[in-house]
Amino acid sequence: MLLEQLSGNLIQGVVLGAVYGMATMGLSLIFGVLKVVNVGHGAFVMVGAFVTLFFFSSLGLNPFIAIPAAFLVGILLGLAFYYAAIKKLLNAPELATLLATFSAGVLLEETVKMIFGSEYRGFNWDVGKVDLIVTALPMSKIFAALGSVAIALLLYVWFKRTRAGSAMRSVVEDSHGARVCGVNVDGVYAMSFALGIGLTVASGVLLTMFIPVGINPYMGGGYTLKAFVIAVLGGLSSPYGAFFGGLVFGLIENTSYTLFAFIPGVEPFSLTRFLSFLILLIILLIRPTGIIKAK
Amino acid sequence: STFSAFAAGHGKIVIGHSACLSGKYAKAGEQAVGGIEACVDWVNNEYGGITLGGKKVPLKYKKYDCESKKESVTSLIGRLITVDKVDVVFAPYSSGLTLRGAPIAESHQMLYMDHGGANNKIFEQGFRYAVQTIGPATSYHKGTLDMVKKIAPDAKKVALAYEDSEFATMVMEGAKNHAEKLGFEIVFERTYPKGTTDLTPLLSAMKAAKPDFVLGGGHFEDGQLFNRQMADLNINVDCLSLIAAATLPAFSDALGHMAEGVMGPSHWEYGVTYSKEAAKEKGKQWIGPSQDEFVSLFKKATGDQKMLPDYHAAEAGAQVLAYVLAVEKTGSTDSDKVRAALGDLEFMSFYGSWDIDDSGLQVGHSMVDVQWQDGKRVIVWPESAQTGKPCYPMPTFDEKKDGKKALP
Amino acid sequence: MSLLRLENVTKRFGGLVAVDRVSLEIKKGEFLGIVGPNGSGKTTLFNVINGVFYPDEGRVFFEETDITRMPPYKRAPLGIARTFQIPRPFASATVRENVAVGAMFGFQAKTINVEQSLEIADKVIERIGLSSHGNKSAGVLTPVEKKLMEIARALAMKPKLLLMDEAMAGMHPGEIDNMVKFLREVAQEEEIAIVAMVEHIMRAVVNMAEKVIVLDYGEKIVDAPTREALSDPRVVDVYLGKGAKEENAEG
Amino acid sequence: MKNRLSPYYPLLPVFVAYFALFLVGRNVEGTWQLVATLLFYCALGQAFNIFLGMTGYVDFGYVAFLGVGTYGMAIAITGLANFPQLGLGIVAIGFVLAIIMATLLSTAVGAVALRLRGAYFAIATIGVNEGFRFLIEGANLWNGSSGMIFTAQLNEILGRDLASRVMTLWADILVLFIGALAAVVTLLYMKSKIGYALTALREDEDAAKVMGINVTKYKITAFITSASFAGTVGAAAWALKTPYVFPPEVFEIHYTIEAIIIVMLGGAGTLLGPLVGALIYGVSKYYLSIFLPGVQLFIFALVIIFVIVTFPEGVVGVIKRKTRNTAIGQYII
Amino acid sequence: MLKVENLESGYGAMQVLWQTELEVEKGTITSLLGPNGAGKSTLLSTILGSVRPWGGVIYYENQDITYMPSHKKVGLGIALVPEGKHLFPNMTVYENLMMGAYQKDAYARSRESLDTVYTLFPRLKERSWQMAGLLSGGEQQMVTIGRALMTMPQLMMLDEPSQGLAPKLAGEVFETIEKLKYDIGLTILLVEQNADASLGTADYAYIMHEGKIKASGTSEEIKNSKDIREAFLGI
Ligand SMILES: Nc1ncnc2c1ncn2[C@@H]1O[C@H](COP(=O)(O)OP(=O)(O)OP(=O)(O)O)[C@@H](O)[C@H]1O
Ligand SMILES: Nc1ncnc2c1ncn2[C@@H]1O[C@H](COP(=O)(O)OP(=O)(O)OP(=O)(O)O)[C@@H](O)[C@H]1O
Ligand SMILES: [Mg+2]
Ligand SMILES: [Mg+2]
Repeated sequence: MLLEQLSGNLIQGVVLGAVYGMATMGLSLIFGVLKVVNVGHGAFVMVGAFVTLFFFSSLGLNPFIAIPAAFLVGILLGLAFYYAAIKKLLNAPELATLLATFSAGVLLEETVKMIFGSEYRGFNWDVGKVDLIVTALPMSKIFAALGSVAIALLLYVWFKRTRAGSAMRSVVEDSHGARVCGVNVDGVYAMSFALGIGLTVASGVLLTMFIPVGINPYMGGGYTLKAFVIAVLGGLSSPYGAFFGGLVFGLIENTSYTLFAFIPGVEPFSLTRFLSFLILLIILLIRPTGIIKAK
Repeated sequence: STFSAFAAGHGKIVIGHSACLSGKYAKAGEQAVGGIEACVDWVNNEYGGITLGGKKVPLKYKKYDCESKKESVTSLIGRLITVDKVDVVFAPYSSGLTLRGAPIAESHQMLYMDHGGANNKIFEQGFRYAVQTIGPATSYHKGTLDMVKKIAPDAKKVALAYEDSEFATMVMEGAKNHAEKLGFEIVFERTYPKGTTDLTPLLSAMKAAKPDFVLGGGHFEDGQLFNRQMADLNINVDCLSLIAAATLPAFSDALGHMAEGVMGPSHWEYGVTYSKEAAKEKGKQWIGPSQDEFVSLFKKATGDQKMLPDYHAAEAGAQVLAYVLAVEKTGSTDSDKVRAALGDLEFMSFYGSWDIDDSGLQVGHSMVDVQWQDGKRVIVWPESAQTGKPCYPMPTFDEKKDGKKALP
Repeated sequence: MSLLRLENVTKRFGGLVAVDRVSLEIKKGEFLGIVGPNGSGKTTLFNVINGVFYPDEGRVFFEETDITRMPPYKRAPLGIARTFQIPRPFASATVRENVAVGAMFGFQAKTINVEQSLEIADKVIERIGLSSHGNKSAGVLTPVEKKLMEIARALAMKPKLLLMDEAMAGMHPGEIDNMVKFLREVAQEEEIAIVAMVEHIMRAVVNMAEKVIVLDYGEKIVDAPTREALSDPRVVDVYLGKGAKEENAEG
Repeated sequence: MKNRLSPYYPLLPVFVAYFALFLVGRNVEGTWQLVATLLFYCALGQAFNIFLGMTGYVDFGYVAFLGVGTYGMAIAITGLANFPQLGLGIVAIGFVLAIIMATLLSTAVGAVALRLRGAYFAIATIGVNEGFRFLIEGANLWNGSSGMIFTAQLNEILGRDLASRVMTLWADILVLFIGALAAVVTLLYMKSKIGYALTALREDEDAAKVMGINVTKYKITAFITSASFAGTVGAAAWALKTPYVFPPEVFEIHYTIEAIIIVMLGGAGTLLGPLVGALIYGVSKYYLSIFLPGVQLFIFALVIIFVIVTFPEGVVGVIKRKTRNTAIGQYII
Repeated sequence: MLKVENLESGYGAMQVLWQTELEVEKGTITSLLGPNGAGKSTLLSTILGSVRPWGGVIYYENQDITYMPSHKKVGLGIALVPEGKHLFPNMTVYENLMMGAYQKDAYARSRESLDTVYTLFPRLKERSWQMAGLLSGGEQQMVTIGRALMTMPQLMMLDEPSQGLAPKLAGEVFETIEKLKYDIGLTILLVEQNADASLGTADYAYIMHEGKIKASGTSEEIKNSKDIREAFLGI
């Protein structure tokens, strides 16, 4: 009985973790290249959710088609925000960028509220489900997880194989060195920020495939906090680290519940959240570069 | 109260409201404002104003946006009372914000009417000017339990799974007491934190407890998630009742066939059969627009033809009517007098009956339970308010997917 | 009694041995020069002496107390002060405040108050010739002024041992001569031992140091009176280079 | 010869501002609750500035200290409600408890998190705030998520009239005193070794160590001082002004952000800055919610981005730079 | 080939360069000398554009390039071997070198460039799959120079290329610089602390102090002027 639950939760955790991982890559990418913590992360995820909703409910299109669209929306938002604020704040104390990204998040929330209202929406993309004996998984979740893995792989290949990817890597390694190689470092900053936001907004599509309900302008806050924990698990500045961090986080969230449920007089689910923040602190202290050794 | 627009000779009676138009309660706040505006409109244009000292006095509504933040609540209520000199203050949405404003209203001896704070404890604090329109949290799930008891005497095992928040745990407490009183066995009782995006572990554990029916929920987003993930995990029960979320139109929009047969307690629903005639039958005073009038006034007020009022709108609107009646009854806008009149007041409106106890707690209003049947909300409980029979047990998720509707 | 004594100090970074079994001794009021090619471990040695790094092996004694693993902030009140190779002013504070910080947390940390520190700062600033800049933010000083301010800040600490990491780099020969004279005076008055690490400026080494230690690949290869050390063939080989030999040795 | 009092001149504008606020609030009809809100922002800013402004460390979980302070007062009132004869003594005990709890939490957090720098510190402190809240809810500490509502107990302890005046007047005046005291402490710190040490470590922590500064000690000192002020602000402005506590409300991350905005608008590390920031923020927010209900957050977000990009030093930061070495300059630090 | 007139620049509020004037003739080695902090590195960075000029003009082959972004300047054939290496430590030697050929034109001819670099530094060919961060100091310096060569420069600016190297290695670096001039035909602007070695290889020399050019002339003139040596070089 217990084993069945545990293994069921484990499987769910992996699937969830893949999506969480993908949803954090943008945050890590931006921190890695620009050393900016995007406190408005969740709001960008929310934008992705609305893009999906719009595609599915208003246009009747498959959520997968929303991925490139959301990505594009993210790129545009990212570029606009980069040139309007971030570019001027790169050398300012981190306080300034923290506040600026937070405000950008609020701006998005309020804008979306004005356009779409504050209703809690959702949609139902029914593509069947698989029964795994210990648990059941809807195909939409599996697609979301596979989509996340695919995007993570794509990003990996892009980083390793393309010219722009190598330029970005070189800026992360040593921005001055990159400059003397003829890399347009300022351009790379803008591109990384835009790409990071693009990934984040696109991850909103995958998260919405995973959880197609509860879509509203203020849904992002929880994702921001989760993304911080995941990013730290993965080393904060490494997008692939973040991906694996997501997997680990999904597992922690879904398995510790089964164990906490044995303690009488407590709320086990809330304790799993406590645990994840405790782990965050411990990792920051013993190994701020993340538990997954980024290559 | 020393502050009174009417007493000050403005020739108007003013309702002051610190509304949650932005921030986390924006959704409920928007509804409440629409409901109030609809009823103010009715009072002024249909009812002809408030009869006071033989004259018809118009009603005015003055609102500020408190951003769902408590600091703003106090400063705005302070302003409403002392600068705008309103005659009554309507509290903001949520128990916390309602509590925040109460001491200010008390200190100015200003009538303080609560349309969005359901926590019973608000009325255990000894506030003299606080009066509740929304029903107390502990009564949310009474109806569902009564219904199951009545129509399915064999059902024994109930699972309770709520959001870990002040409001939902209070609902759970009420449900638990009532369930025990009715002799149900509670086989599962758990909470999940606010903002959860995956309920799988909790639902898996709940599934293992094999309940006959499930009561739960908390807010809008988690209710949708709850239902959705029960479907994903193929957890079939005879009855599922979720607070807050299940009664909203968005619920079925978001979930489609998965919402079939799901129930939810509501303070008010479109379709309730509260009418002038029913009031007469019960010997109760009636005031206000009919249900359909209310809906159209609401649409006019919000300027949105697609948006329907939900219970947040209805209870805020009913609160306007209660105030109007009480003022007319005492012939004064003095807070002490109106408060006393409200204590004696019993009436019926499109929202149902209204009656408070000495502490100000709403005891007269009973909730209704709605069920999604063939994509529509049907009021299935209490029997006196029914617009249709309940479907029990509801179809399994697989059956629903194949198009089976939750019809009785 | 020695003021500072290092016994077989080794410091590694990963596989790199930055300082390799170095022993040395400094007496009260003595002037010691440490020279060596880039990367030979001079700065690392300084960092070991004032506690930025703890050595992997060996011991450090100050006034015969073992301070090998004492945190840096406890060493300053014992009377150890330093300047940085790349100046590190507290940029937003004024020059006066920067120097006062030295006085406040240096050798007299226990007894001194803020006002007295500021008075000391004013004196030191005046003596070193920065009076006119006292109320400027340290961040806007020129490089040479920053170096002077660093020396002032270190002197305000009333140290017994002053570690100077290329403090005179970037100064004119004339300025260097003045600085050397100044340091000699102050050191004599206050009995400060100075370990000056001067790389390119032979002039200062020759005029100031009584003794020179030469490092190469972290190892001490020569430890001798200045003139003798600078004409040592090994030093010429690893450090001075052939062309420079004659002139440098003459000073 | 300089006046012995001249180092304290900068307090003058601070006190004048507080006094003016008080006068306006008591004399202009309908402004007291607004003033109360402004006082809350002032006190919050002054308290936060002691840490954020003086050390440059961004504590994103700062609201946790207001939260535990609120709990401190709540525990005192609910726990001692059976001894109403203690009267105001219970409120005093509440403050002591608030300070103790904030101090304990800040010591624990400081000991671990202050080893981190920059973004890592910011994220760690967010984690502390959220984690602590989930611990309260998950382990059902102090009633868990149901929180506590204790207006009735306060009424019982103080009597209805006094309790009502505490909730609507005295709590606000206490907040005023806390804010003013935080300003005094800020100035005392600035003028003492602590201030010099903090400036040094803010600019260059490693160099500061070598200068003999025990950076950990000074960081922790500033952190605990700032946290215990936050604790008292929570106790007065939240627990006494509105006697209830629900965990999600008192650990709401928005308050940290508001505190950061206030400090930053005014000028981090300046004495007058938090006050000026609080007034600008509070007043503009108030009028926006009156004249443009529903869009103020939108407008605010735009304004804040604009301000950060154009005046990163804050209002008082700019004034300070402009008036340095002038007669007014000695009042503004 | 390169001409700098009245150049001013700095960091934040701090001005470092004051009315700097400098000229580099095609096919020569020009040496820039001066004490630490004189502003030599700042001058090179300003020429490349990673530090923004505050005023003055920079001409490259008679074209005004003062405010051109640095990646375009690299495209024109200006290369910088920066002070402190600035390698990409977690990339292989090969990847580091290929980053030099980042720009399209250079990429198109990267094979040839790579051959040139490997002939010049056979050691790098042996180590091409090693992470650059794990190389010895001397090898790292070779990578930096090699990477600059991969950009296919006309003008190569080297900032203290012998820094951190043992004298023997430093000697090799100077030999390499001469090879670059004679074998490949590059024009070189060389910043060095090591005045003797630098003057030994250079055709012309400039002396910089506190952000200003204080003296200039052929290497011989500078070498033989005792005043200059005393006043600025401390040797
Ligand atoms: N923190 C560190 N981590 C790793 N390696 C280091 C560190 N600090 C110094 N090193 C290495 O230790 C060696 C000695 O460095 P050190 O700074 O002591 O040299 P130095 O003699 O002061 O040189 P310079 O004359 O250039 O200042 C160098 O190879 C350097 O790269
Ligand atoms: N990135 C920077 N930010 C601020 N100031 C800088 C920066 N780089 C250099 N400086 C300052 O500019 C001045 C000139 O430095 P620069 O590096 O150009 O000198 P240099 O002649 O190359 O010296 P060195 O021989 O030490 O390399 C110095 O005072 C230095 O402190
Ligand atoms: Mg060194
Ligand atoms: Mg340089």
